[in-house]
Amino acid sequence: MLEITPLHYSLLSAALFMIGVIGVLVRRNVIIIFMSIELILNAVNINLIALSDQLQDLAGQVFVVFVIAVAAAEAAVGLGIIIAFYRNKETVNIDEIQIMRW
Amino acid sequence: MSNDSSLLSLILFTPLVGALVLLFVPKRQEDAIRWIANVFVFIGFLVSLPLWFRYDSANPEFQFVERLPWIPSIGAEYFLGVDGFSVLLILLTTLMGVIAVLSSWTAITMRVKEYYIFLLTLQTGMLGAFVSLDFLLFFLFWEVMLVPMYFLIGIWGSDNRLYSAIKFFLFTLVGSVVMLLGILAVYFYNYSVTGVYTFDVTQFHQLDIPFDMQWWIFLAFFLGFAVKVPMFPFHTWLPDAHTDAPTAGSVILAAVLLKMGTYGFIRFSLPILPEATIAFVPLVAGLSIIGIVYGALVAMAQRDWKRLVAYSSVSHMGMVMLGMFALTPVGITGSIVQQLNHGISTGALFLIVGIVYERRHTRLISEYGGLSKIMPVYAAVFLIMTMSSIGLPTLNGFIGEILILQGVFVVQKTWAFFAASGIVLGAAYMLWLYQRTMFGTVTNPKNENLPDLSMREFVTFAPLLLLAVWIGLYPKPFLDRLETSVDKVMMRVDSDYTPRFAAVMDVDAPAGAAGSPAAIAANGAARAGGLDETPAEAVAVTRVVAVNDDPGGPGMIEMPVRGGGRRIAAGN
Amino acid sequence: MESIWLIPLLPGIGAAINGLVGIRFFGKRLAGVLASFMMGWALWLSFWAFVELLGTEERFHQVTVASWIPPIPLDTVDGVGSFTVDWSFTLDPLSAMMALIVTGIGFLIHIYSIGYIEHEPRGGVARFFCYLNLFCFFMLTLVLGSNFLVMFVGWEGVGLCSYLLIGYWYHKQSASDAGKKAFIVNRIGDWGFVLGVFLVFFTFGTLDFRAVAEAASQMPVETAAVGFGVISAICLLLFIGATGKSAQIPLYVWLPDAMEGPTPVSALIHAATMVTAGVYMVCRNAVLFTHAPMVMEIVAVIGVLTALVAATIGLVQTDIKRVLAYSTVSQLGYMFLATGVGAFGAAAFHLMTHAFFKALLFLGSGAVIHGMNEEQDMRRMGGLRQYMPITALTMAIGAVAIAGIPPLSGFFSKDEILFRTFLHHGVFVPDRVLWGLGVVTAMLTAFYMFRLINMTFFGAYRGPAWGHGAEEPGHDDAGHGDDHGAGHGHAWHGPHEASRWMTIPLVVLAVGAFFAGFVGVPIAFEAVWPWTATIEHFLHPSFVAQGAHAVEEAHHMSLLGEFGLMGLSVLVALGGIWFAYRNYVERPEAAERLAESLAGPHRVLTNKYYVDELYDATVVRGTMGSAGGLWTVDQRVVDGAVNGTGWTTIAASWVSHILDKYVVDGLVNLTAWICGEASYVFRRAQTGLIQNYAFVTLLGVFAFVTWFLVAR
Amino acid sequence: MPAGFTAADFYYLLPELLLTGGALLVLVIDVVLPRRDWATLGMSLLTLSVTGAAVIGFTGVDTTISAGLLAIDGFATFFKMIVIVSALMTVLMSPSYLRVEAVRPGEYYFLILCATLGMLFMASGVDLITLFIGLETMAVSFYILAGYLKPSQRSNEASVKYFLLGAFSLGILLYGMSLLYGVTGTTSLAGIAEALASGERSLILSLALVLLVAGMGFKIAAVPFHMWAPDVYEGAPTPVTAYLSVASKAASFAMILRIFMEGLPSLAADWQVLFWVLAAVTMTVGNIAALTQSNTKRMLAYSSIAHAGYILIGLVAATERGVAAAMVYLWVYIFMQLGAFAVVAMLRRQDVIGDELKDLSGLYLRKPFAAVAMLIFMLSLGGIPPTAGFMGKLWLFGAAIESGFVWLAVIFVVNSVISLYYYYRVIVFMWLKDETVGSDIAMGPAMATALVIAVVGSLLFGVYPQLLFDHAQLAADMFGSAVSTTALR
Repeated sequence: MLEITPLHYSLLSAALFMIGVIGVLVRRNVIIIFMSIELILNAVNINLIALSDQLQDLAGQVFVVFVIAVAAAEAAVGLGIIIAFYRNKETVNIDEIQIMRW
Repeated sequence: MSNDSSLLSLILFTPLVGALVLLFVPKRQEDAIRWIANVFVFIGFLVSLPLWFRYDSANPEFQFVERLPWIPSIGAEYFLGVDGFSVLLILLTTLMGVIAVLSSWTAITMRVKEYYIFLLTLQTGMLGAFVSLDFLLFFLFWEVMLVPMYFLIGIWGSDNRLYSAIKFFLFTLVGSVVMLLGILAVYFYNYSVTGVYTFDVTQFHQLDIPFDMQWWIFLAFFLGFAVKVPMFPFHTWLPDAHTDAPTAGSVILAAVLLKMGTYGFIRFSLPILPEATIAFVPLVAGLSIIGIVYGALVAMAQRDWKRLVAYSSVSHMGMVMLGMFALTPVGITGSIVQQLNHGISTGALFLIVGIVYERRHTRLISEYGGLSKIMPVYAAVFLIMTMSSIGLPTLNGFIGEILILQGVFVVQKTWAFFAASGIVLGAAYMLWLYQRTMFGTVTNPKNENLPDLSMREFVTFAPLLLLAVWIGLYPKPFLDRLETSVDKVMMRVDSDYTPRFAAVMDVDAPAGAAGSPAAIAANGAARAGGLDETPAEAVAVTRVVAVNDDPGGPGMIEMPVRGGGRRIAAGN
Repeated sequence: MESIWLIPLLPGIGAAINGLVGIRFFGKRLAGVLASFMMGWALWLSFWAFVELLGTEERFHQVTVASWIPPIPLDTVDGVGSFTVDWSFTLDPLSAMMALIVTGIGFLIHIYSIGYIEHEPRGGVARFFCYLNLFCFFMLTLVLGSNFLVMFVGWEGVGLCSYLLIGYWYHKQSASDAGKKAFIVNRIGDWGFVLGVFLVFFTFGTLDFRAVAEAASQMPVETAAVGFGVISAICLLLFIGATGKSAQIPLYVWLPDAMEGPTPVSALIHAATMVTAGVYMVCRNAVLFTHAPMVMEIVAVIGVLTALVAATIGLVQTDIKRVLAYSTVSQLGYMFLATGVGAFGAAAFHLMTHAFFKALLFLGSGAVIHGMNEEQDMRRMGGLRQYMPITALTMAIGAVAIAGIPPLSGFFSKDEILFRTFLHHGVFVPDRVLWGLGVVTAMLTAFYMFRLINMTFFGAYRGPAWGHGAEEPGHDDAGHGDDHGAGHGHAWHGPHEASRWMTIPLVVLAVGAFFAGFVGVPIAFEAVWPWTATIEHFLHPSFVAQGAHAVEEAHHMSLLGEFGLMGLSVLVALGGIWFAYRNYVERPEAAERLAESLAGPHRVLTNKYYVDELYDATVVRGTMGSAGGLWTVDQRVVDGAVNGTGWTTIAASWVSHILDKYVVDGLVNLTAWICGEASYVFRRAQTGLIQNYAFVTLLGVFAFVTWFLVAR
Repeated sequence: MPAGFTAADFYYLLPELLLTGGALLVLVIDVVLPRRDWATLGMSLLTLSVTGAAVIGFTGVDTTISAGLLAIDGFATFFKMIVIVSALMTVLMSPSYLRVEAVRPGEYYFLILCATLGMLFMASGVDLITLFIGLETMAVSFYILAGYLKPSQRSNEASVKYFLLGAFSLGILLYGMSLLYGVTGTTSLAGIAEALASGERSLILSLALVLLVAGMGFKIAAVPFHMWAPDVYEGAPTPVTAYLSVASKAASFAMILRIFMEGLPSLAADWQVLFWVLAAVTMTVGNIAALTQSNTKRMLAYSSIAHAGYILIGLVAATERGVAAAMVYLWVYIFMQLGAFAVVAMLRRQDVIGDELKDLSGLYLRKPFAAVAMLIFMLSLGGIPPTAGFMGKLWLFGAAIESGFVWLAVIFVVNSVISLYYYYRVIVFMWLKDETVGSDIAMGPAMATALVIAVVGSLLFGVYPQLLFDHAQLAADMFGSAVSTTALR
């Protein structure tokens, strides 16, 4: 029977992190990109929880609570920003966000 | 020693106060602005005069010292003081300031207020560099100068002014920031040796920095100073800056700003980094000689009057550098005198160009010709200044050149051989210029009604003419004031050198240690007690030849010293 | 004697007054009189100084006025010396004589100038006298200065005045060109001179003439066996200076051009005084030079070659002043020949006599030019003796003197030189060669001088016709002296004698040229003239180091031999004169025919001036050919070389200019350009796309991680 | 780590509490007095002043509160003052700008104060969690502020960019923190330092280090994590840009210094190299990219990137002098950078956006004082004495040389010269060109006050920097050197 070690959690976390990163890099919809970022944050959370468990230290879990809270705040603000943007531009395609360059 | 505790500050800040006063004068009151600027700069000159009379040329210490804490946490101080070099250069600066401001009366018609503010600020910056004995303070003033000069060129310059101004600025800035690195290296080295954070230059003068480090620091300093001098191949900013600057800007640039570089060498590079200096002599001398010949040749090819004079500066400053790096007392003395001379004659030559430029708005030599007939006084002044520039005996240029070349000759004959060719080339391009502009018939109808020098214009030249003749005929007062300062530098670069003021040194000091900084300090302490008793002792002590009662330096001791002089470079 | 410093100062003051006040306010006459008065005063002082000097035992007096450069330690060959220079003046026989010459001749020329310059505008006159006085100031400083640097003050100063005076008519391109050329060529010499001075200090630790001489006398003579030592180097460098100042090969090219200046200037500066400064300087350093026999030989060779070449060129000149100019170069060559063979006394003697007769000749030519309304071409003169008898007579005396006909002054001095050359044993040059060349030159001298006299004063008048106011004299040969300023607009009334201001100096000089030689009668005449070699004995102390009062070595030769040599030189001179007489006065038509047959029909009488040229050619044949060739050489090669050098310099300067503009400065601008381009690249990287930005961020992370994994 | 809170904790939190209260009051006032712009402005200024006074009151205190989550020490005080002064100046330069843009100021001031609050926590946090909280409080406020001009597409876009990239970088940073937590078993910086004191290394640690550097590098806009900066700076409202470029950078530097100097000194050899490269690349790219910009705000953005590179030198040196140098520089930086942005903000009029270089043309004719002020800011940014910028650079130079990083110093030198070129372009437009565009420029009293503060600060600390140096030195001394000073070779 396979034992689930903290290493597995870490690998899961790393995989999730990479998925999130790739999502950020390749998706075109701003909302989905934002969700990819949430994935990254969740990767962090998994990592922290696993480590907290391994270290038998509560700080990691406290950290996770804060990360979740902040992620929620960010989600709120972020969606607001995206809506504001959408109102002006009528699109959430990331390739069209390039008035300012050079 | 008669030290007024705040004379130097007074000299330093008079122009700045003038600039501040001008800030509050309404822009439209142009004449009032002119008067105020002239008055302040003239007061600045007057307050600097006591330096000439009260400077004690027998005292090897820095004089008129002012010392206040400035940034204690890094050991920077408001530390002012002068020696022979700086006294002469300060006087040159204040005088040229008066002339530059006076010469701008009719030349500047737009943005008058800002113009004079910048000019006066510039004046303070330059004076500050000459009086600072704190390296950081020096650097501060050194950089401060750039900004007003940038504006003088950039706003009131001619055609290509933006390019020239930024070139001037960035070029000199590259050098000076690299120099700052060198300064900090010395600073930290001093800390590692003494455990004290200080930018005190007199303290740095006593350091024995390891050679490798000296080498690098010298390079850093060299870049900073050589750009300012300017030495070949760092000179290309100069013709542009000169050509496009307004007349007063060119005058100040040539007469004073370029001296910053050479002053930096003599004040910092030589005494702080003596071994590296000796190691770099061939390089510097080589570049100087190239500069002399190259500057002269390029000058000859110029069609632009001002540019020609600018290139002649390159040539002359090469001479100054060569004299300094001969590392002989005669060479160094000549080098300083030549700095004054260059200030006087090249400053005057720029004024001369400025006068016709103001009348005709062109600097092309081909536009002129036959001016002798129309403007005889002008032609006469130009002639005298040309002769001064090419080193005609009885005029100032000669004294400097002969001292430099003689000083160089005993070190390395081939250098003198090539450098002296500058004499021929100098005559060639200057006389050709003179011929093309002054002689011949008036071919250009626009020149026919040019007015001769006005009274005001003549007044700007009068002091320069006077000085040219004075230094040419009787340079002794100037040379006397340099004596102890030159000796102090020499003692650093040549450990066997016996200074002339050794005669008035402490009786107990052993002959070998006479040159050591400690001995100077001891001597300084002894002298602080009273000057009057020392000559008597001195006569008893060593080889005193004659007590000279020149009014410039009462009680000055002259003594031609004979002894084992060390040859600096490969002289035969 | 204490006030010898006043001697130079007086003309200096005169110059200052005329320069500062005179140009604005003085009348023509006042400016001239003031300047002349100052010169007269200086002459008076010189005279009394001379008398006082005769009264002293030591025959040496030095006055230090002030310290110029205070002592500064400086390394010399033996340890640390002290570089110091004083404003000090020396009166010794040599300088006393020179001071007398300069003030004396100078005074006369000042007076002459009052007449000569009176057509110039008012300010111009004052300017002229200002320059002239200034010149005398510098010349006297040069002569009286007791160290190298004070001498150099005068040395350069006279150069300046020469520049100013040659270019006096600065509106003329040729005049200002000539002035510039003179100054620059002189500067090339000065370059050698200052290096020599530096070496003097480095070697002896002093610049005082007397001290140097003393020190040098302690050193071994640098014969060929000893080798080319430091004294030889000094002498060679100093001599380079002398070739510039005294117009010797290869730096003589400026002098003929210098004739663009007003004639009194040519007389004073380019004949009597300034150009002899080189000779004076060599004499002044006689001790040094005698210690460098190899350099002496060079001096002698250069001297005699210059003498010969200049004389041959002088044969074909048609411009009256140019003939005299080449003659001056030639005579200076003689003087250098004399110094080169060690006859410093003879050199100084010839210098003095030359000053008299050459000044006379120049002033005479000035009177002619003046009388001919600024005509300088001898081909347009002829028969002038009837119009200007005093000028003709005095000039003839001058010509006889320079030709070396006894008992006029030139004979004695030139003969002394030739005699000493005859006796000289050279280092490299075979004996008698120098002498032989000298004799040939003597003959040429006599010929061209009498050619000048004959063409000018004898024969038929060939000049332009003159009317009574309306008719302007024809000037189809442009380039000579037409348009000398505003003062010459007056109508010309034919050749005429000059005013008293001008003739009186001529007469005085003629007297001088006649009798001056009697101070240096050869010893051979002891039987008939008890005061032989007076001047040489008088000058002798100046040529030896202090304390070395050994009697000059006797130059032994049989009386017969000595008289034989004298006879020969007189004969040669007479031969030259006869040749000139035969071809220019007696049978000009015959010579014309000769010319026709020899030179071919195409060169026959197309142009009457041209005929004269051809006439000359046919008469003097081979000499003519070589002379013409040399003239060409002078124009094309030597002068060409000078111009070529000038051209090369200018070319070099342009190359440097281009280099500066495109390479040195180019590098600077290139840096700026690179920064600008890089900036553009960085800007393009900023695409505005969020995912690109994120990607770059990740790239950075990966780069760092990789670096950490690989490198650490 | 004693459990529970004490009264002392709240006492030492006084500035933060005051600020929070004040911020809330601003919101209240905005609702109560809807058309009274001056009221919210006054309240914000009052709040900031009181907070500042409270911070100053804790000068000389050196303690840890809230169970080791926050430190009240000289370092924190120093950075808090930086943040508060910049907030003050930002508020002062805002009213006229907001009026032209026609937006409600109440929430704006509230958000500014919130961001300030976050920064105060960044300055005093000594635990990864507090630092993270502070960072996010600041960041979220800025996300909103950047997009505060709702009708403006540029503002929207800036906001979106900042938000997405910020969140992304936050992820990276957090991942690094989690790894660090895993290696050391604690989130407290002191604990981390203790755990790593043995000097053991692992791959995970290196990875954590790089991720931390990347995450923080994003906040200070270090190359290559800088890409967001120019776009966001250009698009955000000018006062926000000003505040963003100064205060957020200062607070981030405070955080970086805390983490690396206090938490990871044993890894100094590693991160010194990282930061060396980062510093060199950052200043070079920043300066060179700025050379050809024609938009003032964008140019200042690149300039701000370059300045981050300069300040990193202090970190590279990793000595007390280095830290002090970075602190000094950040302090003087607020005056010159905020001043420059204030002038740009002033140029915003109904008919002119005012952020192009050519909009500066002829400024000396219209507003001589503004032109002089801008001149001083540019000189100061370029590091020309006697301005404060020079003194800042001097310290950085000194730090680099003292620690033996001569080549970095040389790169620094070359960069400061390059930078002068584009600062001078600004001067050229202001002083050497005469054409003026658009309507007259108005300068309200608030703006004038902001400019005066900036000018005085830029000059005072250039001529007499002693006061500043003392404080910086004192604050930096608590770190000690992360490395032994390599004596000059």
